[in-house]
Amino acid sequence: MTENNINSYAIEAKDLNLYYGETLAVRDVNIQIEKQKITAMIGPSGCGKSTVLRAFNRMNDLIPSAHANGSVLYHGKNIYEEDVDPVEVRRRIGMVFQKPNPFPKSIYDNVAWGAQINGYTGNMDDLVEESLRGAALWNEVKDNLDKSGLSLSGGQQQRLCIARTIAVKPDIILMDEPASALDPIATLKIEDLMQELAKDFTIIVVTHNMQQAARVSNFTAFFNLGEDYAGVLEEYGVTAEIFTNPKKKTTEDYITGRFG
Amino acid sequence: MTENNINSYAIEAKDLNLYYGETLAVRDVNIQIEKQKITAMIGPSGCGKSTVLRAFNRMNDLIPSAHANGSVLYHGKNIYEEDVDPVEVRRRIGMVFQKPNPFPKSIYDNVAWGAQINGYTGNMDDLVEESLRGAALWNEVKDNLDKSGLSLSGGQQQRLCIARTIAVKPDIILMDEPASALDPIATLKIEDLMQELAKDFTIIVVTHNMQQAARVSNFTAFFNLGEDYAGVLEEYGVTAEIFTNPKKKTTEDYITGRFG
Amino acid sequence: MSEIKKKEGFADNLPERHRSGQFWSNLFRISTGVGIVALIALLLNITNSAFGYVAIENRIDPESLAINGIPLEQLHPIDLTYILKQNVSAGYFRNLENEMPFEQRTREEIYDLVIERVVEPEAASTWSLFDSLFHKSEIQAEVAEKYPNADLHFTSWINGNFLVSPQSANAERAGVRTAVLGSLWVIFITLLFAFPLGVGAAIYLEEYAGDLWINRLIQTNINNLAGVPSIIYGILGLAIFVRALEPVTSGAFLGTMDPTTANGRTILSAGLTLGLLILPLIIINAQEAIRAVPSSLRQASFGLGATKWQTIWHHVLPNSIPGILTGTILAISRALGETAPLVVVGASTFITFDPESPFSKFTALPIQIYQWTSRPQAEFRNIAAAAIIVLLMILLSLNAVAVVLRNKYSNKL
Amino acid sequence: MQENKQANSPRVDLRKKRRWGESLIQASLFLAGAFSILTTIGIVYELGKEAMHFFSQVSLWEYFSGTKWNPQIGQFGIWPLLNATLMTTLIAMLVALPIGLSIALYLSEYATHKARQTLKPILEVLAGIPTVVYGYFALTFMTPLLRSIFGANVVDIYNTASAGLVIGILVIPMVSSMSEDALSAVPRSLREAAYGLGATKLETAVKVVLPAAISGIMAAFIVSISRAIGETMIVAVAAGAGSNFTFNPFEAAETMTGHIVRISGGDLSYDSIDYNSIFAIGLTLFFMTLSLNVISQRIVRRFREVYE
Amino acid sequence: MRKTFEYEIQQLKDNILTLGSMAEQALLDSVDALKHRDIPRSQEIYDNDDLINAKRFEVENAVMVAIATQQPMAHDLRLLASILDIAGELERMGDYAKGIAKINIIMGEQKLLKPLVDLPLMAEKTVDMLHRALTAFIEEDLNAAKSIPTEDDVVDALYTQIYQELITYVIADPTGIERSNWLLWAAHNLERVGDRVTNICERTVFIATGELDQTDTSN
Amino acid sequence: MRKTFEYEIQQLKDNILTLGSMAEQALLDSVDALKHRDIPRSQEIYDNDDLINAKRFEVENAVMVAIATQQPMAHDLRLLASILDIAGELERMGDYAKGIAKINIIMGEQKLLKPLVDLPLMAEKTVDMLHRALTAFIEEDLNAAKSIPTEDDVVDALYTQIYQELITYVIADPTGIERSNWLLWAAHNLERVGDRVTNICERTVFIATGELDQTDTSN
Ligand SMILES: Nc1ncnc2c1ncn2[C@@H]1O[C@H](COP(=O)(O)OP(=O)(O)OP(=O)(O)O)[C@@H](O)[C@H]1O
Ligand SMILES: Nc1ncnc2c1ncn2[C@@H]1O[C@H](COP(=O)(O)OP(=O)(O)OP(=O)(O)O)[C@@H](O)[C@H]1O
Ligand SMILES: [Mg+2]
Ligand SMILES: [Mg+2]
Ligand SMILES: O=P([O-])([O-])[O-]
Repeated sequence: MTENNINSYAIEAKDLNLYYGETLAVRDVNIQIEKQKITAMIGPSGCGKSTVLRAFNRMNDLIPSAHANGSVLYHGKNIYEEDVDPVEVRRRIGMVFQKPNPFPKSIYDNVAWGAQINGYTGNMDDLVEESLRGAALWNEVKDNLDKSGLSLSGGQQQRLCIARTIAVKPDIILMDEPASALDPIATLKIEDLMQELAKDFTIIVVTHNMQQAARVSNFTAFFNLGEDYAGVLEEYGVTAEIFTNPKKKTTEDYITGRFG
Repeated sequence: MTENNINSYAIEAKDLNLYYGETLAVRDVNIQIEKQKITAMIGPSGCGKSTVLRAFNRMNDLIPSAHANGSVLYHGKNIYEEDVDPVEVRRRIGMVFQKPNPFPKSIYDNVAWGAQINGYTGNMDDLVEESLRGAALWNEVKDNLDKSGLSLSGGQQQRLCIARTIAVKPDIILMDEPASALDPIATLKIEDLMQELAKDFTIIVVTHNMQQAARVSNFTAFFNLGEDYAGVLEEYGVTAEIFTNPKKKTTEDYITGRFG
Repeated sequence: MSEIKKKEGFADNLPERHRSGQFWSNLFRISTGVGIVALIALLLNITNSAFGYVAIENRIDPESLAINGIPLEQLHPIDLTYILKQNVSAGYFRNLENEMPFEQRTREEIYDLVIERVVEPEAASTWSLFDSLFHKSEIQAEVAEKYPNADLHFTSWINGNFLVSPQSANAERAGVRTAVLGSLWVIFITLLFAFPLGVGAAIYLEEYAGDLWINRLIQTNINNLAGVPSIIYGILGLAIFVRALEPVTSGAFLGTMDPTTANGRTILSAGLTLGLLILPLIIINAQEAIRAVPSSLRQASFGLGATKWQTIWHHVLPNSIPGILTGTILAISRALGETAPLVVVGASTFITFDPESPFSKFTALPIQIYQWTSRPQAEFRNIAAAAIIVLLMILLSLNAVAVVLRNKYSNKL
Repeated sequence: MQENKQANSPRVDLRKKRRWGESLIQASLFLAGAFSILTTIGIVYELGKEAMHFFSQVSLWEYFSGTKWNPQIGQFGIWPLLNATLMTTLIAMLVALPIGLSIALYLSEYATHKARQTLKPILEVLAGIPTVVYGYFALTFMTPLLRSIFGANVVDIYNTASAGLVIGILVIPMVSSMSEDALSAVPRSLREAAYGLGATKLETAVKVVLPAAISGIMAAFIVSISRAIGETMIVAVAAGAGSNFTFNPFEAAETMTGHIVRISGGDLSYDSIDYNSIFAIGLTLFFMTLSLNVISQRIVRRFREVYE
Repeated sequence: MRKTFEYEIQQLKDNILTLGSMAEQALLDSVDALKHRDIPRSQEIYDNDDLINAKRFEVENAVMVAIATQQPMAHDLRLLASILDIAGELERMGDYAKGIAKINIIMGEQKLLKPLVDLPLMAEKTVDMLHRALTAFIEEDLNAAKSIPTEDDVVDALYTQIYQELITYVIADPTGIERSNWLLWAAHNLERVGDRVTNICERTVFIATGELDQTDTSN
Repeated sequence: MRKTFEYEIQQLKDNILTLGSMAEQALLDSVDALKHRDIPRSQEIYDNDDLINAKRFEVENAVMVAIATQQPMAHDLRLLASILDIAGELERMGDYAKGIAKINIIMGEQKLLKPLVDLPLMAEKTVDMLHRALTAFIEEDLNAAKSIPTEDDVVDALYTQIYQELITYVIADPTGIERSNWLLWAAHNLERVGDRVTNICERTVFIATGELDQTDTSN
């Protein structure tokens, strides 16, 4: 019973407050992310979307001044508890970044590296192929696996980064504006890929592009700047609902571009 | 008669071929830009939009390998003729760039500088105020004219750059993805501003964002990569027409995101 | 995370990975410590030699020179002159008289002459700062035993006298005055030569040079010059400025040849040599500063109809000048510390008079240090250390200026 | 926009204006740039010319194969000098490369912002200290230290070990700061990528950041070697005078640079073979360092291409 | 913010009002022309329906352009979709007016079965409802939009009354069947206008609330 | 490329087909029930119209979501706008079927004025046209879409025939007027189905070409 309860969401934030030094960057986030769905986080610049996203796999730990208050439940465990190893968290909650950032290694090594350090015991060639297929890149690179990852185009690089992430078999993939550095065509490819991935992974994606959130996501979380300049989760719900009939005036104003 | 003919378009490219070194970047562009309208140039990455735009005020001269073939008629004169002074051309055909690039000077000096070096003889204070008003920035900065231009927000900086451009009173303003570095709200402000500006200036804007082209422009030029990887002007026409009922299949495929 | 099932297909290797991470991070820390320790050792080593006990033995006890019970320090100049006349050779006294009549000399001057020529104090032995601090009693015992006539003083080798005295064959009286002045003269020439040329070249390379073979050649050439050992510049300076251009560098072409020099081994030669040496540094630093000015700024300027020079003058230079100055200062501090090229160009090691023009013979601080270091007598090590402190102080203040500039710079763009 | 309407008038004058000032400025700037070529020509010409004199008296074969350098008796084999140079360089590199790289890794990957802010300037101070000071340090600290460790009868007062060690200390900041630059130039995003895959700090630093910066680091190494080879004052002060073909680091031996300084420091007469010999050595030195620098620049350029 | 879009929406609303008043005019005129058996006027109304069609097409096109170029969402999108719908309804009302005009033309020399009393009343009532419905739409007046459809009962009652009356006439004189049918037809058209006004009101509610709850308008 | 969107469009087309077959079934059934005076069946049809309405609403909603989330342009947009329109037309056809069902219910115990022959024929014809029109729409078959409307003449002819016949009946027996009107009404509803099929075909042409040239469908 409890088991079931614990596992009903992919990840869940409870009264999460995020700080940079003394400043409260995001206030009181409560959100439950559905499994194997795409959840988009939208909102004006600086409202803390990235901050919240990075709180989900303790990526904020890398910023010395950042700290969190409240809890982020993953498999029923608060990942901010003392005894949690952030390295362990990150191998289960992967991340894809705004700018494609392949390692300056071969395509093969890009994919294999993460699995390797994590002690992957299976057949590496198979894993690499499987991951590249999963990222819809296999056909384009299968004859050039030893070419540098940097020699690919932007869109291909981003898919390589996705392949690398799924190679360590995470539960959840966090994406921070994964297509904002790409042209429209490559963007659409990534969007299609995200939908494919959602069959196996839970995806949380931050995007500046409302239309993109509308296009790809199942759920949308709208963040906004509160009065005290701390970000707040303004509205959260099914994407179709949010974009055709949002509950809050601010959400409506934001998505129809009548803000500020 | 001829007189009239000469002035019927703001600028006009005839059989314009643009090269970088030996490579043909853009092939055979023929386009006539309407006066005091907004013309958008869209197309996939690398199809030569920026190259064409910069050919309109000989900004490409600054790239050593770049050269042009064919003609760009401005007031009936081919600006690529030997005896034409590119500095002179750029005074009349201003430019706004992708990343806001105010000078690290005061707001006032940012606006005044261009007029100054161009030998403006009128009242500088008036010009600065007029230009800032024209760029919808006056109210936000009028009490801080001696603050650095860099202290402004991204959107304000871009409007400052526009103010600086209109202060030298060009005929035409070229804009290369003027809002791509800005958040959605600032973007909408710039778009509104462009529409205001179109009352006085001819505006040519390159944008990656189809929706933006759709929103703001009166005319749309769709560029595409030809078979030989040189850009070509695929379709040019009234924006509403292009986006609801384009003539060419490629245009349709591009704007509906079915490319590649 | 016991609640979460182990990842399928992945070994549980985390604890081991964390362990090796810890090991290596400790190693990196220790290495950093070693670097710091080396610096501290170096500074302590110098301080150690710059202060400490000195056992001074006088040839003549100053007390024996007292006249009518008035101690030497309080004697009238006339008495002092008398003592001097009594104790030095007549020829030497005449020489002094010729240089400047004694009536015109100040009391201090004559007193110094007496101490130097008559009392002739000499360091019988010196001790380092550490010995002086921690083995005081042993030192005292040693002095009492070995140098019964000596006075034991705790001396700071770096002191007012040291700063204003010229070079001397006697370590206790030697100072860095001529060396400091020499260094300043040389640096002045260096700067005069290298700064405009360097900044000009940097502007040319960054703003004007197209992709032509000549410009590529210039650039590669400058990069290579920056890596040429300084001693090669010394050889070049020797061949060009000292020998080939001797008529110019010696000042002969102006007819104002310094009587003390008869060849091209002058401040001018040294300055120009160091100028050549730091020219590539200045160029490269200035290039970097100019390159740091975003090209968007240039585009903005051109887009408003500015000409090239207007763009450079109004935007590129104002925004890069702090960077250029920072780079120049760093280059200057490099030049200030350079020794080898000056040795090769022919710095004089023993100059007691102030340099007066670019055509004077010269010495410089690092030369002085080198020279004192290679003396066998222990007390020269002490004044070498003192000179090093002077040199480091100058460099440190230059660097401080550079840091201030750099901070201002990084705040701006 | 009254004026604007005017500008729209057909009488638009786009004709060129001659700007003499601009051309003049450009010409003088070009000359400033071209000046450095003169320097190189000067170096090659002067060194070459005098070296020619030298090689007209000493055969190239003798110069490059001889193991004795005794100008007084006409022995001009470069090996004793070259060997001493290589020995000091090797010792220096044994010290500087591991320590320098470790420092670089520590600073760029481990140190807190504050620690980096304090440590970097300290290391820069180390780099800014004139080499003659290091010479002093070698002579008055390192040598006594070595002697107290290995015994005064084993270690000469002047020896290559001491000079080499101190050269090592001298180039530590050079290695660490260039390497750190290379490491810091590795985009933050690459580190985040590694962490995002569940890498530990060490794995990120050594398996991702370091390989990504490897060419920059190689360049740093090579430049440091070149620097160590050309280093003069430390060896002049601490390594000893007089050529000595030995592989014992505790013995005195004169390096190429040390020899040049010693010879030219005296009052040498301009047409002696001694005088010419320093040009021959200089030329050798010049080409050695030049080739190292060229290699390192190649590497750096490739490195830049990846990240800029 | 989004000035162009706001402007475009304003334009569209204006066009809907224009289209609405064209339809209103056509309806009133067509009944009036029938009442006075003014065939040329009916012919004119008949011909002018093309203008209404054209206007509807224009509005539809503008909506398409607005959707294509402005990426509307939420309220804006509901508004545009509703405009599309309402323009269709108004055009259809124009058709009804055209139908009434056609009846008058077909009747030719034949007399009216009976003098028209209730039919003009019905026309006035429906046009009044239409007018208020459009105002409610423009102003997004939720209360009005909810209350107007209840008035449809009045229209329905009038229709039933006319129907019963005409049947009595035909039973009395079966040869009047054709002429009875014509009037019945006209009444029926007006009754349908009432239904469509209800549709417009539903759309208005939809725009404001996002809920489309359809009343039954079939017959 | 744009897999979701393609999928959504496919879904919408499927839904239109479903909606279409619901309407087709309702029309055929309603006439058949009338023919056989099967009142319970008519009641069922009458009640089931709600399902058609709901389906139409569902389609409309899905189109709105697609517009809001997929920013359609050009062909896609025309398709979506047309789906909006066609769904409306189909729902309206459902209303016609409901109307016919209602006639049967209202008739109650009364006999048919005459045995139904042409009316079922008419129903079959219109439903056949509708079916082909929807296929043409799904397949964007321009030729079919252009030719189907010409067949409306057949429907119109059938209608005229029924009309004339009924008038003869009424003149012969004026008390049959009410029963005549009912059948007339049913026929009229079917005739309107024909008109609406024409609309669907016009939309298909519009989707393919971007040109909406409206044939006159008023009556
Ligand atoms: N490293 C940091 N140190 C201090 N403050 C930070 C840091 N990163 C972000 N912030 C602040 O936290 C707030 C939220 O930033 P965050 O990057 O999460 O916003 P965002 O919604 O992702 O914005 P964007 O859309 O621009 O990416 C902002 O006010 C920002 O200035
Ligand atoms: N400075 C340059 N040197 C050489 N080739 C260039 C240069 N700038 C652009 N190109 C090439 O010319 C072509 C057109 O480039 P351009 O920047 O005009 O494209 P674009 O349509 O503006 O693309 P984007 O949307 O990415 O800005 C591309 O193939 C590009 O690689
Ligand atoms: Mg962000
Ligand atoms: Mg571009
Ligand atoms: O136009 P209608 O057939 O629904 O009245």
